[in-house]
Amino acid sequence: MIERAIGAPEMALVVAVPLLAACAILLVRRRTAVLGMVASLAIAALAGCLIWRIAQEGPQRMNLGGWSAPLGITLYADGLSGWMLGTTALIALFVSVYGSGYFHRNQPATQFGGTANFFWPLWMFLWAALNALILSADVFNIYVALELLGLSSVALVTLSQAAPAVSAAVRYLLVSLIGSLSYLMGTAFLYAGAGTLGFKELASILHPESFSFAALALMSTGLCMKSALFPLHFWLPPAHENAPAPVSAALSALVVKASFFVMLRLWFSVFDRVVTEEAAMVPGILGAAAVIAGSVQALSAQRLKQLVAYSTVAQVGYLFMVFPLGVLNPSSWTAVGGALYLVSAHACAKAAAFMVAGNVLRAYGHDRIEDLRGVVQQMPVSMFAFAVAGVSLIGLPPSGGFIAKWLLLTAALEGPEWGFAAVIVAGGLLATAYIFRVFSRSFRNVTDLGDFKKIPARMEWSALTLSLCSMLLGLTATHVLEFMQAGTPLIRVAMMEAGP
Amino acid sequence: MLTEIKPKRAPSLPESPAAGFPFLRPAAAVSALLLFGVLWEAFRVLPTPRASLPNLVRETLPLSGVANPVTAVILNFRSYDTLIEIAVLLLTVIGARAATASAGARLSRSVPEPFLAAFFRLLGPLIIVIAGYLLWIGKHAPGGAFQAGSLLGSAAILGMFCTGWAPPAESGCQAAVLCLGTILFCAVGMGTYLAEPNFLHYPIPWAGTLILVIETGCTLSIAAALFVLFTICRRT
Amino acid sequence: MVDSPSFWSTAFDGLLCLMILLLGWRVVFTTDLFRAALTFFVFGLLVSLAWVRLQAVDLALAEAAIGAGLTGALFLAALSRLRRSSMRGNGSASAERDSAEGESEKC
Amino acid sequence: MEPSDLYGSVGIALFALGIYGATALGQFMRQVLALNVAGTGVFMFLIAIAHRAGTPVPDPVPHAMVLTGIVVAVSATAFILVLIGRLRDLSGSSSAQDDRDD
Repeated sequence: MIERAIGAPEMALVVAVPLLAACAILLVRRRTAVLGMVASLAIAALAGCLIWRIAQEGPQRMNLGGWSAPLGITLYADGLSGWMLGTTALIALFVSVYGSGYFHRNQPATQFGGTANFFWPLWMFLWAALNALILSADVFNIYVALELLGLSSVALVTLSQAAPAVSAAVRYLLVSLIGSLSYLMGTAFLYAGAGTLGFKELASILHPESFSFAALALMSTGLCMKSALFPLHFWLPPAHENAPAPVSAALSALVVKASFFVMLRLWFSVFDRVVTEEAAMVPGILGAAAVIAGSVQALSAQRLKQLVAYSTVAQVGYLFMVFPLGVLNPSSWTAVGGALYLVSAHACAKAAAFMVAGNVLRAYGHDRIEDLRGVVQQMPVSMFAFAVAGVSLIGLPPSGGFIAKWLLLTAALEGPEWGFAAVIVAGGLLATAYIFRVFSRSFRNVTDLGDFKKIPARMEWSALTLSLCSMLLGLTATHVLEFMQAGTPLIRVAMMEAGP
Repeated sequence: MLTEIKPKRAPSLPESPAAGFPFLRPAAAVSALLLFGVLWEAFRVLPTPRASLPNLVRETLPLSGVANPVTAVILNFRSYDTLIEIAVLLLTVIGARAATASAGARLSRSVPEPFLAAFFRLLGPLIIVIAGYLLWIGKHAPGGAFQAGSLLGSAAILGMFCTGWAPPAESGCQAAVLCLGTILFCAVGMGTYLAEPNFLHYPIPWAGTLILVIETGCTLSIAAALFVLFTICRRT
Repeated sequence: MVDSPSFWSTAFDGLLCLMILLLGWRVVFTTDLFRAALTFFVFGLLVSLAWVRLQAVDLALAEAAIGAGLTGALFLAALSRLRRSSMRGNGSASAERDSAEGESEKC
Repeated sequence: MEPSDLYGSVGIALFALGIYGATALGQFMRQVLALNVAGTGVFMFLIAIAHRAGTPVPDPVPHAMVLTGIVVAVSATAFILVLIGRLRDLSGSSSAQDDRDD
């Protein structure tokens, strides 16, 4: 397919509109939820337009300011970015709906002494950062977008105003800043050796040389810190656990994935000729360790939100297995397709799970797993949503999680690294155990029901819709995988198709 | 696992990583040394760069509307970076405000000294003139929005100490100045679609003017943001 | 671009680099936060001098104003604020909150 | 030795030093200071790269990156200092940390 010289205007608008919306909300300061919802719909519509264009016209490239790549910044959208953008829009839209209930002025405000008004502008900044990160094809621009993403996530975590949340936020910010600096140093080395910052130019220049290895290591370390890969994951559970529920949903579903997506882009396009099989084993093995360690910690979690947060650590581990699987089978699309599928399926399921945890916390004032008896009787919609999300997290058919794990498993069995297949299976069993731990408590029938506060219906229904989306993803796999390959994002696959 | 070793009484208060990991310091020291060694070696054998991009910037400079190459890169060739950066600055102000919203804190006024106040009355206008000059000269020579903005911000901080003046905690006017840079940038970016087919694509005859407009907005926003961040940091 | 670096300019560069490294070391390893913040201020000024040597005058200006001046001022403001708050906090401290105090000591 | 080589090495050294401080030190304030040292190291490295480019005037692109980086660094520093101050207030004042546990 031929790229259009002038990219779709939506590519810049999905970043500019949320920024303008944030400013508008700050300036108007009244009816913030209405403004926020209108803006959310507009951004989601723009993302939809862009995806439609990618499907119709092929990949889009925009030279910002009219300057082409070595001089200016390029935005690039192919099937992979379109898929990420769509996932982001879907989750973000429901987070907005959920947030409008969660931060509603009729809700108990004591927990958020007057900070509810700050949710919308910060949330708009976060969305802008996600879109900017997904579309950028310039290594330094990604650094700036990463900073916007990290700072807005931390600011959103502090909205719950309690000491544990602020303490987790400080730690999160420190890790995030160390990660960004590491990434920036990598960018500096890349520029020093290659003299350009654009993805396309870098991909044609870089060869296995010491500076490109240094850049790869620095940038990957920074991005792994931000997506909480196993030994660097210690900041994630406290931050995601103590944040307000809509924020936890967005952080777990989207923010962690955005830096993973950048790393995927770097490894399979920019550094494609630099990465070696040995190098690719490092994130793969750490990912495998994360699957086991995160699941075990989820098993011993005391509270529902904690459990869901540790489950994120495990699910991120699956994503990082794509690096060895993708590098070892260069001709195969299976591993990358599976990872991207897992990004979306997990995003829907995890956002739903965090929303349910937030509902429980809001309704009962606590989310201790041991004391969840009878929840099903009082919150059937929420618990059904959790059940559906759980099926996808475990990876049972016909969920999206099943397709994703099936693709990853196939990729693992194709190559010599069957050990990863064993980890994928073991992770699924552990996930079954920790999901059923919740059910064994909450489905118990009791007569003396605890204190129960009614919560807005939209908080329950947005969780249910998202969990059903994760199930729906299991039914549309062929179309999705076809769409993702628009523009053949992987250089290796492109080369294979073009012949030796 | 590390994060699981928590005191029983306050389980949601996470431990500092250093506390749960006794051999952190030696490990960090070794990895820092390793980091330095590897990076230094990579730097030592760095290939001689092909100086194509600096030449490209020099050749394209006449089309950018300004004569200072750094300003041209920041506000024309790579203006999108700067747009996001201004948004980052605005974001940190909002974030800092959100984090302290329920604190019920107020700024402790410093007692004004007559001598300092008189001194500032002399110095203040001078700084404003210098900042304006820096902003203007940025087109041709070292200087520009960032230097001017930080100078203005420092002047406001100095003024706060010298005259005892305290800004209102939150006002619509302040919010407007803070948002000005981001709004102008986005508006110009979208407005250029009227003439050219790309975001932030300035028509060449207008480039100089548009850059100056954006720079002025950014200067004010940067100054306001730095000043507000400082006051929040100082608040008790 | 540099016309055969003379002995004196090389010596100046070397000395400046040594001082920057020394001050950087002091910033990281000084336990007294107040002194560390002051050291950071001087460190920033020396760094901006180094950037003048590297023909980056506008960046030296920005570093002196933002990197050294404003960041240093921010640290000093935050430190004085922490001291005030710890003075207030100690008045009402109780044995119940030992772990919380331990946490706040680490700030 | 060219000045750019010298200052570039100093930049790398400051980066490594700052990363050590930011990961190994136990106090938040000191970690933030160390982070700023690391950031300055990266900026110095970039400026050395610009000087090394082999043109009569230094390469403006790394300069633009540094200018962007400095502003981002100062705003991030201010934000984290505000958060640290807030944390001190919260954990020093009445039982804010155990409202969810009992």
